[in-house]
Amino acid sequence: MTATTTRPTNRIGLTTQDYQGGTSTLCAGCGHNSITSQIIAACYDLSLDPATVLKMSGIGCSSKTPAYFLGKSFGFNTLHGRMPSVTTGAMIANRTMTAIGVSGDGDTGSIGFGQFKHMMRRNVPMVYIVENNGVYGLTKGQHSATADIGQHLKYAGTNVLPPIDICAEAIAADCGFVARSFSGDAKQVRELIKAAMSYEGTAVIDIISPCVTFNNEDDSSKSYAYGKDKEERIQDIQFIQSYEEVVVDYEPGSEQIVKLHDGPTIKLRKLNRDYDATDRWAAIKLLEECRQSNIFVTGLIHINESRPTLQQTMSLIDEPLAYQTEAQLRPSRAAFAAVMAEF
Amino acid sequence: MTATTTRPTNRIGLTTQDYQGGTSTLCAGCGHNSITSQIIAACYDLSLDPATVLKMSGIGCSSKTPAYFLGKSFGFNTLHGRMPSVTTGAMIANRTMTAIGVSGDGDTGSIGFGQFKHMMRRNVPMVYIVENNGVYGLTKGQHSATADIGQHLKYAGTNVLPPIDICAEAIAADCGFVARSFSGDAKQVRELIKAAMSYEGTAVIDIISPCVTFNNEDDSSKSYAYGKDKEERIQDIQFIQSYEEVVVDYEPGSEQIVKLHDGPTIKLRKLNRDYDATDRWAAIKLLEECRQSNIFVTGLIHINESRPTLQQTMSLIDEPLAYQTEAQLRPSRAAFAAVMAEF
Amino acid sequence: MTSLDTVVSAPVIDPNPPVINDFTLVVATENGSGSQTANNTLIRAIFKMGVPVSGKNLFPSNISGLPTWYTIRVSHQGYAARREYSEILVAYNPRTSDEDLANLPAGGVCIHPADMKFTTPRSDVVYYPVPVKDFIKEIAPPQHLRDYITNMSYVGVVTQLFGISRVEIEHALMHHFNGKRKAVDLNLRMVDMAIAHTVAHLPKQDPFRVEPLNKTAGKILIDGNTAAGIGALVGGVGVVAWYPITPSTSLVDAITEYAPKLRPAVDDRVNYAIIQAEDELAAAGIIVGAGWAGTRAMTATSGPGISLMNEFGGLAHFAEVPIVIWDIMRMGPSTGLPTRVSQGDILSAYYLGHGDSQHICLLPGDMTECFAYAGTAFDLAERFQTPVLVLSDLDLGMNNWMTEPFEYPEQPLDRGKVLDTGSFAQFLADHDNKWGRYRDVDNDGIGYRTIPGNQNPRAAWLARGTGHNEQGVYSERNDDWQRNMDRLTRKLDTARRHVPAPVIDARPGATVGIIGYGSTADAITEARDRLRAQGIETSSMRLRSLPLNEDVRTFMESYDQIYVVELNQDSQMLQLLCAHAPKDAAKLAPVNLCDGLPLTATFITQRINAHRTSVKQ
Amino acid sequence: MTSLDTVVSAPVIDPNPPVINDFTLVVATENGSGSQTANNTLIRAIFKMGVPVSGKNLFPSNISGLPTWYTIRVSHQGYAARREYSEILVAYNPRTSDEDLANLPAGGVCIHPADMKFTTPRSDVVYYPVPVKDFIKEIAPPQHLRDYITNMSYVGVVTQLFGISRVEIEHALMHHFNGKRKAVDLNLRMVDMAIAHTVAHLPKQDPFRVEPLNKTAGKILIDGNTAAGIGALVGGVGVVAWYPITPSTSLVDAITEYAPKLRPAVDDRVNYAIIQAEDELAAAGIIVGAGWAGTRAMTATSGPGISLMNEFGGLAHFAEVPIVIWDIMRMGPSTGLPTRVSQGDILSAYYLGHGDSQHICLLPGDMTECFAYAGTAFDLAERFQTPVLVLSDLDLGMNNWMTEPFEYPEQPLDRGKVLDTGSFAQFLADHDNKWGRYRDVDNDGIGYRTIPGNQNPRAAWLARGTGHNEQGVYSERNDDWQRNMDRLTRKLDTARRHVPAPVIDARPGATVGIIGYGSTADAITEARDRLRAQGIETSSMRLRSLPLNEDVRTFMESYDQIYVVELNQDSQMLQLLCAHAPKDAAKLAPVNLCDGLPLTATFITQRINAHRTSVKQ
Ligand SMILES: Cc1ncc(C[n+]2csc(CCOP(=O)(O)OP(=O)(O)O)c2C)c(N)n1
Ligand SMILES: Cc1ncc(C[n+]2csc(CCOP(=O)(O)OP(=O)(O)O)c2C)c(N)n1
Ligand code: SF4
Ligand code: SF4
Ligand SMILES: [Mg+2]
Ligand SMILES: [Mg+2]
Repeated sequence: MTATTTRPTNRIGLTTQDYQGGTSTLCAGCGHNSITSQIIAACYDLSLDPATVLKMSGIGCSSKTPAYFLGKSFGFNTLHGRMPSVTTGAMIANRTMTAIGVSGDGDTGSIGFGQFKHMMRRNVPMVYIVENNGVYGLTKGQHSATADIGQHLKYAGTNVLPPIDICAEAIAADCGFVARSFSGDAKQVRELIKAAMSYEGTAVIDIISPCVTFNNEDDSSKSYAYGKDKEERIQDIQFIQSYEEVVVDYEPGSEQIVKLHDGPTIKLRKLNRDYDATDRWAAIKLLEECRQSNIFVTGLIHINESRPTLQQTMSLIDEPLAYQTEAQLRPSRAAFAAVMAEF
Repeated sequence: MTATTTRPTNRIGLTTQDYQGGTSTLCAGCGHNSITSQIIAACYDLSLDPATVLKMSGIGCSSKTPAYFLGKSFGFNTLHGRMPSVTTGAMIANRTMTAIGVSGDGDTGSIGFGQFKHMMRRNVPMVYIVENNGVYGLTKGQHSATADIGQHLKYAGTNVLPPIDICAEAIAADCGFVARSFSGDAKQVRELIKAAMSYEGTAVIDIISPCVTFNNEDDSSKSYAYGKDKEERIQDIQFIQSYEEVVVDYEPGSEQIVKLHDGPTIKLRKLNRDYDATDRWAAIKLLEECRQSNIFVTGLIHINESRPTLQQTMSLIDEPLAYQTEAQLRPSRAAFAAVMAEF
Repeated sequence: MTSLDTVVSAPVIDPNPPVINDFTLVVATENGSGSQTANNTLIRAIFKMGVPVSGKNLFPSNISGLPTWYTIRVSHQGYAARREYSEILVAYNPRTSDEDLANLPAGGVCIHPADMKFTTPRSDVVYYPVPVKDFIKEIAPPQHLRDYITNMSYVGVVTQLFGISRVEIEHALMHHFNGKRKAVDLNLRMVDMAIAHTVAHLPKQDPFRVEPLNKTAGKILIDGNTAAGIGALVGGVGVVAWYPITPSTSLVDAITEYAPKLRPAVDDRVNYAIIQAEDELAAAGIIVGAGWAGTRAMTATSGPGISLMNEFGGLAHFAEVPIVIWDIMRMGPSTGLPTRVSQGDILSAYYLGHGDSQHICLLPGDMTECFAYAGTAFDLAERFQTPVLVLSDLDLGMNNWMTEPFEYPEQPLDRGKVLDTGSFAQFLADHDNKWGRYRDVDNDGIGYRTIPGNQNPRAAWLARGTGHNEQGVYSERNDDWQRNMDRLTRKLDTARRHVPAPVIDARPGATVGIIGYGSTADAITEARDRLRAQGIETSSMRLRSLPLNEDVRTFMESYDQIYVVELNQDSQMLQLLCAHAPKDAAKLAPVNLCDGLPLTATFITQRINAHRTSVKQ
Repeated sequence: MTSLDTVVSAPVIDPNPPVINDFTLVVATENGSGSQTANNTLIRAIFKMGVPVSGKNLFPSNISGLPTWYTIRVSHQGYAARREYSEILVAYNPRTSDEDLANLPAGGVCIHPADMKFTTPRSDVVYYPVPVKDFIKEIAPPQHLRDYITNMSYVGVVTQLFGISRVEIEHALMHHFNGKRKAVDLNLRMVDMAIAHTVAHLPKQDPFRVEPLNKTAGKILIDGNTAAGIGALVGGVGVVAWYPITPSTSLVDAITEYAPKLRPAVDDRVNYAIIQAEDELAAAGIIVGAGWAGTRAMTATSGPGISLMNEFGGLAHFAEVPIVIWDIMRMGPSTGLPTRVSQGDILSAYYLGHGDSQHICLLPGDMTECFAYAGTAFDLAERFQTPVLVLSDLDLGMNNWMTEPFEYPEQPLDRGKVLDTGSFAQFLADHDNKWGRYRDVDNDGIGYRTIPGNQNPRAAWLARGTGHNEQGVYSERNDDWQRNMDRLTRKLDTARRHVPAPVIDARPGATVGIIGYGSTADAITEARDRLRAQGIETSSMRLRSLPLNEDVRTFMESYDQIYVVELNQDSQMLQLLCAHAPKDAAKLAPVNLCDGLPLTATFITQRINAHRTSVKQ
């Protein structure tokens, strides 16, 4: 009816539309919806082929979101707390895929805590986003393991237990890409996702993502008001793809450049702090400091590219195990006969 | 036949015999057996009434040991990795008991990791001993989550994953009593157990306890040779009971005194390091330093008495819930009628 | 709501004569829009008029914005089961209005916001448009109450159109808002505005009427989870450990809500513990620890949680630790439909754990049983030193049911064979100075139990899931193992005689039997009335527990054809009945549905009639 | 070993005439003392003499120092089942020597270290004392080999006394030590010293003899876990995720051991992954991920692991992901007896998960099936896009069995209905341009599956455990749910016709049927021979899979009385049979044992005879 307007396309000729999923059934205003948008934007920006992406999740409001992005990608909405193991299996079976997973603070910090830690220990290649609202959204407002001490909720009352710090736990587990962000900080979320998707091992992004229905009182550290008022970025982060022919100029001292394995670059412009994200010890200090003083820092907290990924430690072939043919999978008659002769 | 020799007795008139359990079925020379002896010795020294102690465990060679000490105490040899939750329930049901639990590195670091972390988060009052041999003993020699990178085992081959540090994880979880020891260091093990049993919340003791059958090669950080050669005590630790009428004299600067809630005292004589075990940040630093330089420090790594225990946060009555009578448990007719009238 | 339902073709309704106290009204809204207040107000007002009424909420598994249907069945006969169709539609959800309208029977009633558009309007339906927007403009409620107040408009229209008492509406609101007059008045303003509008502009064109009756006097309206929560408190619960999961969450919420009233704190300290665990494994572990240590310990969960509790279920069974697990069944397998009803966990619960284990299961079928079995479960768990599973479901647990008020229990708590320091000494004196945790002294399979804190130095034992002898000492001997297993079998047989017996309604001359359990009871009652009207007399047996007992065999012997009614795909109870009474197994025929909706009488009669026809051919 | 066994009273053995190739020898040692080498040497030597032999290891659940019994049954008839008693005892464990001696039948043989004291020596037994200490002093082996070499002394004595070939002993040692001459020689020195001693000082006083036969030619000795490990590699396994647990560990160990030989690395890279997970939940999750992504993925576990895999079992079932779970059954409930056999997980496995789910289960009964079903399980899992459980047990899995060597499979792998980028386009072309992950195009209940990496933009779908329609899209509609469940039921019915059929041995004139499965096969065969000798002809049906099919019903129709033989307390298979064939359910009688030991023929005949007597009365 109207004149056909040509939507902008990315390097592989896709429009943002090609990265959309189904309509969200989350509450209007839910932080998770913003993150969904940034996942879409990041994949578009990266010109990812949807056929190469796996969308993974556990169970929760947050874990529903893979239905709302990348409708042309395969995905698995698994069990509560079990996204790490399923993703581990999928990424062993087909190491050529890029996995992006969405979890919640309950999904990760409560029922899934063990799997979360062991996934990082194995360095399973995936982007692991925690949409952290300090509450169980889908079961209607219980405290989660990341709830502040003293957090008060309508039905669940006051939380008395200390919060788990997703980033500190990730660093303790030797995770090589640890970031924190705020769903209201669209640009940072997007750049972090792009960097994470270009990183080779497990990349954890803990994103404060307010639950407008159950935990958005101004005094909650997971509320919009808190995030907006209190966010302190460690750096301005910019992700630069390898094909971008820009000369990555930067000011030494005030900027840090991290080169990723296949060529892309993360450019970090330091803000208030003189912070080196490649220094694990600095990360530990920063997190402990912020814990003590209740500071909400965001940015790329730690990056380390030296750990081998799980597929590397397992010496897997480059091709997907899933695509091995019968000829490759079945032993030769000779080898079989040789084994039988052992008995 | 022989003249009756009178065995020495403790303050409540019991002999060490009264703290013994069944005969061990572990391998001769297993580190776990030494720890069993020190648990017996510690309970004897503390003059604990066996009727007030709960012995808890998961599954593994280590977890079998509660059958070998305190034969007059109640105990529960639970499921693999699930000692924390069962103990949580028992200690809620009867807060007057003192719980001592024995776990293995597999039991705690692999299958039980989530429960372990959440128990500490809740500050469930119990002594939680990890008999850490870097290997699955009972299933015959697989790598556990605390195995060194590069650890080589006869059947399981070479471990490629970074080890979990039980103490670092405990500190990350805000545990208020974190210690490390070596089963070959009998005195330290004993004093730490005594201190731990007198502590009000969760007390974690990570004890390197060599598995002579599957992981005692000299180059393993869990071997006797390694422990003997490499152990570096942070402090000399001495536990002093409240009834001991000694004036606890100490040299400030070189000694640190920690007063526990009900009166007993831990006296820590500093050795090479100027170390303050009450400083959480110092503990984090120490562990990270030792991790980086492969130093095997032992001693009381951290103590903090400010966190309320689970029963305190739950506002439980002082008496055991388990001993409430029908009159106390059943609502009054009036209260019941009032509730019914609401409908 | 969906095509399956429409296999029952909707009747054509005559505008005359009046249909009094016998119809169903469905309210279509979005969840999160606060319609619950409106619906509860309506149902309570009708109930207080003395008219039997029941409400069923069909809601989505998300937090807000998706379609929700609340069905109110008014029935002078007291039928509370779901029906396939509703005569009256409150079409307040534009996203489903077309489908909702299509599902109305001819002659049905459609109440809708005046600005709602229907794609294919029907001419055989009565419309009552409501100028909701105008009302809201006039009332101008605070923004955050807007949706709530909006919904009050249909309360007003329905009140006026069908003759619901305005006084009872006010009372219901007073009840709902705990007497907070300001809230009540704001809501009432909308109700009254809608009533006035109806009087002025919506002349009555349909036959449906509510008229005062005397059939609810003394009764209450309650949901099964609340009943169970109160029951647990009355039953002496000590420790509740749980992990949130629909539809069991409201059970624990009820305990949390009523504990301060029923078990008031003394000096701010309480003698119960409610602990949110990190997952269901931990929840199960906590109650195993607490049960072993001597409290009445329970959890509430649903399918996925049951799956995760297998290992602990087996441990509690084998170490003989009393625990109570409420499974508010929802539709599985897997995550399934979290907000839909099912009776699909019968086999999983009965056989919980690997190896050989069969558990005591209670099957509450009404509100009284939801309340009472909370205590019974503890009594049985402690008596038999074993897990007891209470298999309720989403329909019982989360919907409103009419019931006699609950009675204060006259029986003392049955704490089972527990020896404290004193009785332990006495026991030794009476038993040759011998005690062993697992000795079958009374030949009923049940040992004498001691709990931590017992001062007798011989009273202690080490609980374990590994093989053990009568003393509880580790043993790998095959005779110890077999003897222990035989004792556990004996214990189950003892339990068989102690668990709640089936409720049997044996009718003279009946050759057909109907077996059911749980939330299908009302549909079965209604179906039997209809079959009787058809000339088919039936006897019925409502199972109330597992293991099955001799009564069940006798019932099965007594009828030529037996229908087993259940809400699952695999006819799970039928399978258990076959194994229990092989001689009569061939008589059983399934009447089973697995679509997530509460059962209707029509489904039962259709299936039975179809089966009878097919057998005759 | 234990009193239960002694209900079968031991016969009195005559010293004459010779008993040739028909006796059992039990070696009593401590575990961790290296007796396995000695026992394997003996069994292999006998086997290579052409004499059918089988070995069963009864070992404790600890690492060293506890009693262990290894039984070697020599049987010219080829019977491989356990027997209640052994005629020959090698009493090398002082802690059990008294009890071991007491269990010998009169006329039995006791070989023991010369310095061993028996508390109540028996006069009706032949003793052969062995001066073990002297031998050791003379040989002076390195300390860490002391125990091993000590045990070789009984190998020598047994060799000489019963006429085992010294040459075959040497060959067996060569085999064991992979031809390492030094190790072989050290061991042989002890063997020869013991032989020489026997010749000189231990004159033969008993009737037992091994004589060469020709009944093992071409056969091999292997355990079921090794067979399964090799089978999995031959069957194209891609991902193995597991968590250590007895008795399944050796299955994964076998894969690890044989993978480099059967699937050699290329440039140090491999096309399979073996990953030790942090627990069974993770192991299950990993294979669900790997199966979904398109590999043949499996785990091996035992009871406690099965309990922990319930939730993932349900997810895989409902999201329709192919995975294979080996359950090497050990004695439960709970941690139970980790080193004792049972068939106690039939119900847990078949109904794995909450809600309605019934799974394909394979029941290997011999080594060939342990090998072959490893591949069959993958074929079925991929064909039916569902979990397949293989229920082996400790007896099959960890003991040595004689078998025909395995055959290289002639059938190609069945990867099921998988559409890759190319075939997906073709599928669309052939099917009106329509595809839905869960559409039942072929009316067999099985949809067409795509796996990640498929380039067609329409090929992707989101797997989930929640309700979904034919497109795989989330749906809460009751008709979508019921339709999906009906399709899953249809799929199970298709599977029923494809899973391995029961092996039926129908004998003319038989009125008695015997149903069994798994490791009890040998005991059943032997029992049937004995019953036949008694005049009772039986037909037998060995079940090899679930779900049960029409053949089973037919078999049940054909006999008046049917015994169901199984190693569990609750007659689990019998329960399933009742539900499967209600018409004939009443004919079934249990022959079930739950004591942790492999079944004996005597147990079966006694139970059947007792039942027949009781029925007659
Ligand atoms: C095994 C299991 N237990 C419990 C649940 C119920 N459940 C669904 S989502 C959820 C918590 C979700 O919280 P979170 O991960 O923080 O996600 P959010 O909804 O806040 O985004 C729970 C407990 C479940 N689905 N499965
Ligand atoms: C659910 C479950 N999985 C697996 C096992 C088998 N299992 C028994 S002990 C053990 C590991 C023990 O290792 P660790 O905790 O380090 O104790 P150790 O024997 O080394 O003292 C395993 C895997 C089990 N008992 N239960
Ligand atoms: S309940 Fe909270 S987390 Fe869930 S969708 Fe609504 S706002 Fe988001
Ligand atoms: S196997 Fe290792 S851990 Fe187990 S008892 Fe022996 S030495 Fe100890
Ligand atoms: Mg959350
Ligand atoms: Mg260990």
